[in-house]
Amino acid sequence: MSPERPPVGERFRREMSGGRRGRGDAGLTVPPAEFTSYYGRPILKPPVWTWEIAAYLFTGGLAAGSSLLAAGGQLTDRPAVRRAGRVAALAAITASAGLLVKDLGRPERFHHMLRVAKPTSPMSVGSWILAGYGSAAGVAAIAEAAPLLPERGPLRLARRALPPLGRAAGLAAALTAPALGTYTAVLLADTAVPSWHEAYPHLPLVFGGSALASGAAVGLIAVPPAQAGPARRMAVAGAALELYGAHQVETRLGLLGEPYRTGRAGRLLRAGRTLTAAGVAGAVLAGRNRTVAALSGAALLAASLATRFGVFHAGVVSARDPRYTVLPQRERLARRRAAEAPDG
Amino acid sequence: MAEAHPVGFQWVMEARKRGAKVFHVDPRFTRTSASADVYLPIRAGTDIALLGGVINYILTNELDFREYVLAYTNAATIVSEDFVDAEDAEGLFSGFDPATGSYVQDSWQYAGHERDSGSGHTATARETAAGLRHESHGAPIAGQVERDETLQHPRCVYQILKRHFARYTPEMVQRVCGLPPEKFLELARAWTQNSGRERTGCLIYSVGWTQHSVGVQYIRTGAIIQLLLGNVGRPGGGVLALRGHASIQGSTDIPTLFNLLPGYLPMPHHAQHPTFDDWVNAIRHPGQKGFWGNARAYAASLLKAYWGEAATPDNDFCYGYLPRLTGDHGTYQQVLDMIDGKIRGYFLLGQNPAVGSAHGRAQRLGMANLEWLVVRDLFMIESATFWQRGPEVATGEIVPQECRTEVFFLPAASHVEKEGTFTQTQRLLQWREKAVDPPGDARSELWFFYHLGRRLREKLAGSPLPRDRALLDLAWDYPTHGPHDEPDAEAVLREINGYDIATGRPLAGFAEARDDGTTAVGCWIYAGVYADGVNQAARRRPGGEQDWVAAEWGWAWPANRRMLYNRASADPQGRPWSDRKRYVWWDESAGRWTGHDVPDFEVTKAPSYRPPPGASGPAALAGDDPFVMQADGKGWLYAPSGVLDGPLPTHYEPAESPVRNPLYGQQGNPTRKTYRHPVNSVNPSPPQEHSQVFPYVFTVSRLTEHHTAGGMSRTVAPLAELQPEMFVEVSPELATLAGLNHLGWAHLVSARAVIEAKVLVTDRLVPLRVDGRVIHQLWLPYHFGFEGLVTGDSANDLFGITLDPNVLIQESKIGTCDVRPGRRPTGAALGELVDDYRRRAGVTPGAVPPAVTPGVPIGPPGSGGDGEGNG
Amino acid sequence: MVDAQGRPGGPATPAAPPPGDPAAGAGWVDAPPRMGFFTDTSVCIGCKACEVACKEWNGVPTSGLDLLGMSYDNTGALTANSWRHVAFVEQPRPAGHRGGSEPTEAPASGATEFLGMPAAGPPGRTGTAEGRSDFRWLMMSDVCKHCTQAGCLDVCPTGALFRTEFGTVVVQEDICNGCGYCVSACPYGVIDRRVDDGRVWKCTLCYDRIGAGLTPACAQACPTESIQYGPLDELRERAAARVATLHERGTPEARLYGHDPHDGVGGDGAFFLLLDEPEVYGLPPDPQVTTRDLPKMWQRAGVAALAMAAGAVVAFLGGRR
Amino acid sequence: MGLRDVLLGWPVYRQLTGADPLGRGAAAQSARSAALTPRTEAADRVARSVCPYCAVGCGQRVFVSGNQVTQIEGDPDSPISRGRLCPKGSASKSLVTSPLRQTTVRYRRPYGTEWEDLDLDTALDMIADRILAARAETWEDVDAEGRPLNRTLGISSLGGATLDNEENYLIKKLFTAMGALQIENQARI
Repeated sequence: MSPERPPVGERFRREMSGGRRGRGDAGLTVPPAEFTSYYGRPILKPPVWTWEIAAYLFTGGLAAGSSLLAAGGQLTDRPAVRRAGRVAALAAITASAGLLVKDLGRPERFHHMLRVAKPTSPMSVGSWILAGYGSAAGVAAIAEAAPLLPERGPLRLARRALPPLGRAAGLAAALTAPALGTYTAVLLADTAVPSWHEAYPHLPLVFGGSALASGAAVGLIAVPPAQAGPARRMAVAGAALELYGAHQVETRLGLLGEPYRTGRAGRLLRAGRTLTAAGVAGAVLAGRNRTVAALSGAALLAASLATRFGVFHAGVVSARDPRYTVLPQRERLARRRAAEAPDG
Repeated sequence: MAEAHPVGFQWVMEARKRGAKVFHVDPRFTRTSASADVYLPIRAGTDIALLGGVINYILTNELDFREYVLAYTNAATIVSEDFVDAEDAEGLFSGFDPATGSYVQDSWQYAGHERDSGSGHTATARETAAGLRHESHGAPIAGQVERDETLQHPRCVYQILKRHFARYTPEMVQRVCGLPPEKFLELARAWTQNSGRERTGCLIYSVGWTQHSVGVQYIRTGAIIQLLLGNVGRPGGGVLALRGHASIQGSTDIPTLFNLLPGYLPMPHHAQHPTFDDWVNAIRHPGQKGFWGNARAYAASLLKAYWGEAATPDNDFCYGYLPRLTGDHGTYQQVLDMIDGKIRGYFLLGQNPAVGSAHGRAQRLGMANLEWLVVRDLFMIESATFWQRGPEVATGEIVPQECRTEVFFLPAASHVEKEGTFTQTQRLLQWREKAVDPPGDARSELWFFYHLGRRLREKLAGSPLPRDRALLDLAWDYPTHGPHDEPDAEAVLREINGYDIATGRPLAGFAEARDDGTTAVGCWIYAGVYADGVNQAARRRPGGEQDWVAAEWGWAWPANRRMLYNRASADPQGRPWSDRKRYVWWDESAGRWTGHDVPDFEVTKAPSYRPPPGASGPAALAGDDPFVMQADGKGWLYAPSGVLDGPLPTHYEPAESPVRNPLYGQQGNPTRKTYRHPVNSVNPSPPQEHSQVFPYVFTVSRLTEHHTAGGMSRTVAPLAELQPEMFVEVSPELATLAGLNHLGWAHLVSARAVIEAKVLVTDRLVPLRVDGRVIHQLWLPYHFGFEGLVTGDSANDLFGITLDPNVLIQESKIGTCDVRPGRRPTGAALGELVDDYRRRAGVTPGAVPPAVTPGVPIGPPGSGGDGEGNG
Repeated sequence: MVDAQGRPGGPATPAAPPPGDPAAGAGWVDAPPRMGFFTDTSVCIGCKACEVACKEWNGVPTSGLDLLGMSYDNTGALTANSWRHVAFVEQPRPAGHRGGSEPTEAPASGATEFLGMPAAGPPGRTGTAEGRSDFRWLMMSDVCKHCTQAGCLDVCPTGALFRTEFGTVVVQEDICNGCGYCVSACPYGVIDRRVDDGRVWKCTLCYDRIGAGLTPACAQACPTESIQYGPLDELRERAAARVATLHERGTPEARLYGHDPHDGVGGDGAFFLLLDEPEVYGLPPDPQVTTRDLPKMWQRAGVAALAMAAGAVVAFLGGRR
Repeated sequence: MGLRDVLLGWPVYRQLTGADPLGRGAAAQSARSAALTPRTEAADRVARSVCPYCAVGCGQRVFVSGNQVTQIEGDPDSPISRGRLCPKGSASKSLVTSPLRQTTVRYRRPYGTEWEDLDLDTALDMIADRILAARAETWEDVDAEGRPLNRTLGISSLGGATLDNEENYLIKKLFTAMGALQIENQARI
């Protein structure tokens, strides 16, 4: 017996508070069939992931966006942009690693992630991406420290070798960044969580856009407005992708879009949208003002954070209420049976 | 059965797979109901009305298995013309003695045997729970009787039976039990259609039948049906008792019971059995048929096993050493005596009366008023900690600093830490091997009692007192082994089996027991378990390597016979009734009985054998008398003797019932055993006033997940979590009526106690419409107490003490109560609540409702009897 | 609509191992026959011997002491601490699911019905013994399904979850690092993380026992053979025969669940005979392994990644300096 | 363990070189999993026993390592139970190995408020003394009419239905010899 463990019923009652005697979604084209659940209990296990994973969705995206920003700066010779991007990327990816390890049930076994390489597991793929990207982003960021190294002595060589290494690493990071920024959408979608899984065509856009926007935000905040033109444009592009994707998620999933529109997830996603709009507007209209630019950047970061948490919570809600499991599956069954019927 | 004996239930499921139809009768829909074909919700305490309805259905439609009934039962026997049936006297049979509340049975006898029956007045029989003796054999009566083979004689058993149950119609069953007639008829039809030459049906019961003030008669009613349908002594038939403890059968065979000695020999009574001869002659009826006729050999051999060399024919085998009964010394009498300060010391051996016995408060108050208490158990049970943590400590009725009881808790060895035999529910003895040593101070009972006896004898050595002779002369030298000097269980089993004293050869069977002091037999019905010096109970030939009777797995008493009275599986001529129901039959060419089982018959006695005039004992059994332990060789539809509350079962309402008996003026069993003691109150029942103060019926039983008083399940984590809290099941209608909420609290009140429980509202309980009224029934598990991993109030606290007259088993399957939402009061307020209910119900503590319902005429008790109860 | 890419369940995607022989698809050469459970709920008596026998053998800790009020179910669900779970469903009516065409006394709303739960009122509906004569008490011992296409196994990043030579799906307690991915990937809600341990746990089909030719603890204990263990092919035949028998004997509602190799998970290694719709027992009506859509997910992610890269390129090249 | 062994033991290497390229089966199996055997196979001995709960009498096999019960399960040979057990029978190992079991003598003196420890031998001796005292104080030789009684009503006992026949036999024999007849068990209840 372990007294510190909450009694089993506590757990269920908590989970059941998500479920309720609700009506079916009015937006459904077919009236929902009545069904009997098992005491309103969830059929699925709600994700055991906690806030760390939602936060990682943000930091991973931030890292990816930042690396793209840095590479752009590197290639278009905007050192401030490059520097900000590289540093932000390293910070974000370090935070990501910390969050991921912290969320493990057995953190000391984090290295088991590289025990196998499984294409069927987005988390395995992600781990290898993370390993590759992380090394590159790390080297790129460290290269920014080259000017600080002494011009004489044993570190002299490093001072000289780092910038080209950093350039290569920066490009490598940028090449893997889009994968890092979007694989997390697959990570969520490749589950039995109804609202995540059904959103798989759209979630990558949301996450990619959000990553881009948060990278742009780094530029808005850390780069003098004179060099921040690309960041502003990146913000627009990211926001567009994100808002389009989110719109699809909320409107194309039928009943399973409901968790994205209601409750905490709905509030977070609405807040994300508002902040995105505000951030983009600020950046585009008054981005040459350093303060406004920084505020816009902050808004975009907050928007990305809110969006990630919103998506995360929507999935949890959909897993907790048996309606979201049963009704779409019943409809799928009905369609299949209709298709199999002799008269077609 | 699925609920309390799941592994046994596999055989019911097996039968269902082969097309058997299963009916389940229970006040509440259980796991058994869920697996049955038909479920019949019944008002608790009305089974005799239901079964009586089936008897009426059989007799009215002449659906009995006539050939079987005529040959093997006493249907044709003529009963005394003095007999007056309960049907003709408002529910009382002839011979009722209001002074003792018991019957004089002379008028119940077979015609011509009214005076020599030897049964007579039953007041003493009731006090000594004499009915228990008949577990192995019938009551003593004369063997030769008058018969009418046409069954037309108005006083033949068949006609009496028919008249007795004539009013138990489907409509009456509905009025009494609350069962719709079509459901009843479905049962009656299926039962009768599934019986006869080609088919058999079986009847299974458990303490849902025994724990009633009319419990023995429930089983009698079932037995009458099975005899009428030819379902006794045949494969797939029978009246099967599911017992609830690993060796509860064994503890009756080798009794730790006040009124019995091993093998169902009665404990002697001071007035009835002053001498050895008186005792033996009272056990068997002179001139009776059957094997019980050899009782003298069993008795003498037991005393030889007890007192060894000191027991000689000259001193009546130390018969004088046996303590004598003077009346009721049963467990409930003991508890009341404890409260009254009459008992000094109490041993509890793997039993937890503070939770498991009726009227828990009385149990705990009794234990708090001892000088010393020895508790031997695996766990710290409620009966060991009542002085510290019991509910009476909370109410201030027991104050630890003022409670004088000295308590010894001695840890016991578990079933894997000792070797020995259990006797399971079908009389099968199975030997257990020891797996490990018991931990710490834990010891077996064998160790404890052997060494306690050794020490007592050491302390008394040289004592000149006559009272100490029985201890000092006791044969008490068992070999021991191991570091703790554990007695050798196999040596004890050998003594139980019995042996020839001169040679030490273990007896092969009870037929070898002698009454001349040359054999010692610890329990005659177990003779043969150590035949050939081999522990037959340890046999474990795999079931898959044997036929379906599996005679080489363990050992069943008597004589390794797996089915009793199996001579009845063949027709009077010894041929199987049908090919698909063949079991034991007469092999003409070999001149012996043969079959799948050990024949329950003298193996070379031909079906055509007829006893010479004047024969007695086994020799008096004819070749077609299959009931070899019955005094007339017949199955008893009508019991002229041996059952104290009537020769035929009769529906009486439980001691506490919200319903007036629809069948008779007599409300309850007139012979039920009651106790006038201030601690014991009985809720009023109609026609008494104020019965509506306790408007609901409650019943208790087991859950699959727990065991009895919880000592072996509430202490075990993987079981405790499966049913983690005390609860009460109520129907949605009652929940609405009483304002109860699902998973909310409720408390239940009787004239004895108030307990609380969580509410489970469930459709598995239904209100029943009975005689124009709606009766609500509640159900509670009785497993909970205040110790262990999971705790709760004890359901048995609600019950009072009223007993069945035959075996002194308490009525703890039904009582009346009130139920209220919310938790019960605590402290002094708790007692006040119960007091208030008693006041409103007009209950005076210690007062007992009249045995005979006012207005019911009482005929003359008749003559005879032992007279003792008349004083 | 709900499933924009909705398609009738067809054969497994080519990338998946051949149905029915998952062990061979997982690198086992000369694997023994695939072993599984057939749980026949029509003979389940709800005794919970399976729950206890499993715990005793596998050393599974208790789930906690809490009266749930879900009939006699006080463990609630399959969890890390209950690898067998007996569901109890008290039904005052014969069937749980009603199509729109059937006449029904119940309101036709999309309501989640709380059996026996403290909801708007007590669950009684009819009020008399007669009205409840069609009462049923369903019991069902649930367990990990050991899917042919197991989502948990597919997504496990450490290889802690693996396919054994018997075709079963087992968590290796020495490998699992508690990432929790499998928990969300299971379409049945089976696998679960143990709170004070951090790793995930579920039925192993007694991998240690069956390796030695023994029967899994739950099946060995089951008093009524509700839980049957054996080669999956044999079990499927037995189950089909049992359904036919039940249909003959007037139980038309008997149906198999998880037996079909062409269902969304390629068939279950542990399948069931049910007497009502799956969701009544807390089972999903049409589970699909999530990785079935994985190729399309990567495709969409690729598109998004390209869009992302393009966005960045445009941002830097598309504007004035 | 050399680098070579580490590499060979690395599932990714096995994925690349073996029949399980996706790392879902053979390649992912750990050394521990590969070496698993049921603990019953390692038992020193197996005692054939009978379930201690109800009276169906199901066969049990008790597996022992050292002096420790490691598993109790149904005995497939039993024609009664065919290897099956109910939840209670299945919990037998937890019953006999329960940490809640009392394994030492506990003593509560008259008017005491707490349990105390007591030596088993002393306890046995004290109980014997109390029996003799109770017997002496409550002994009845004869009834009012001089007929023998030979008994004490000062001592009671309850229990036996969970005990062995051999134990019940000794209990009844000893109590009867000491003149104590108020002996009862669950069969009365």
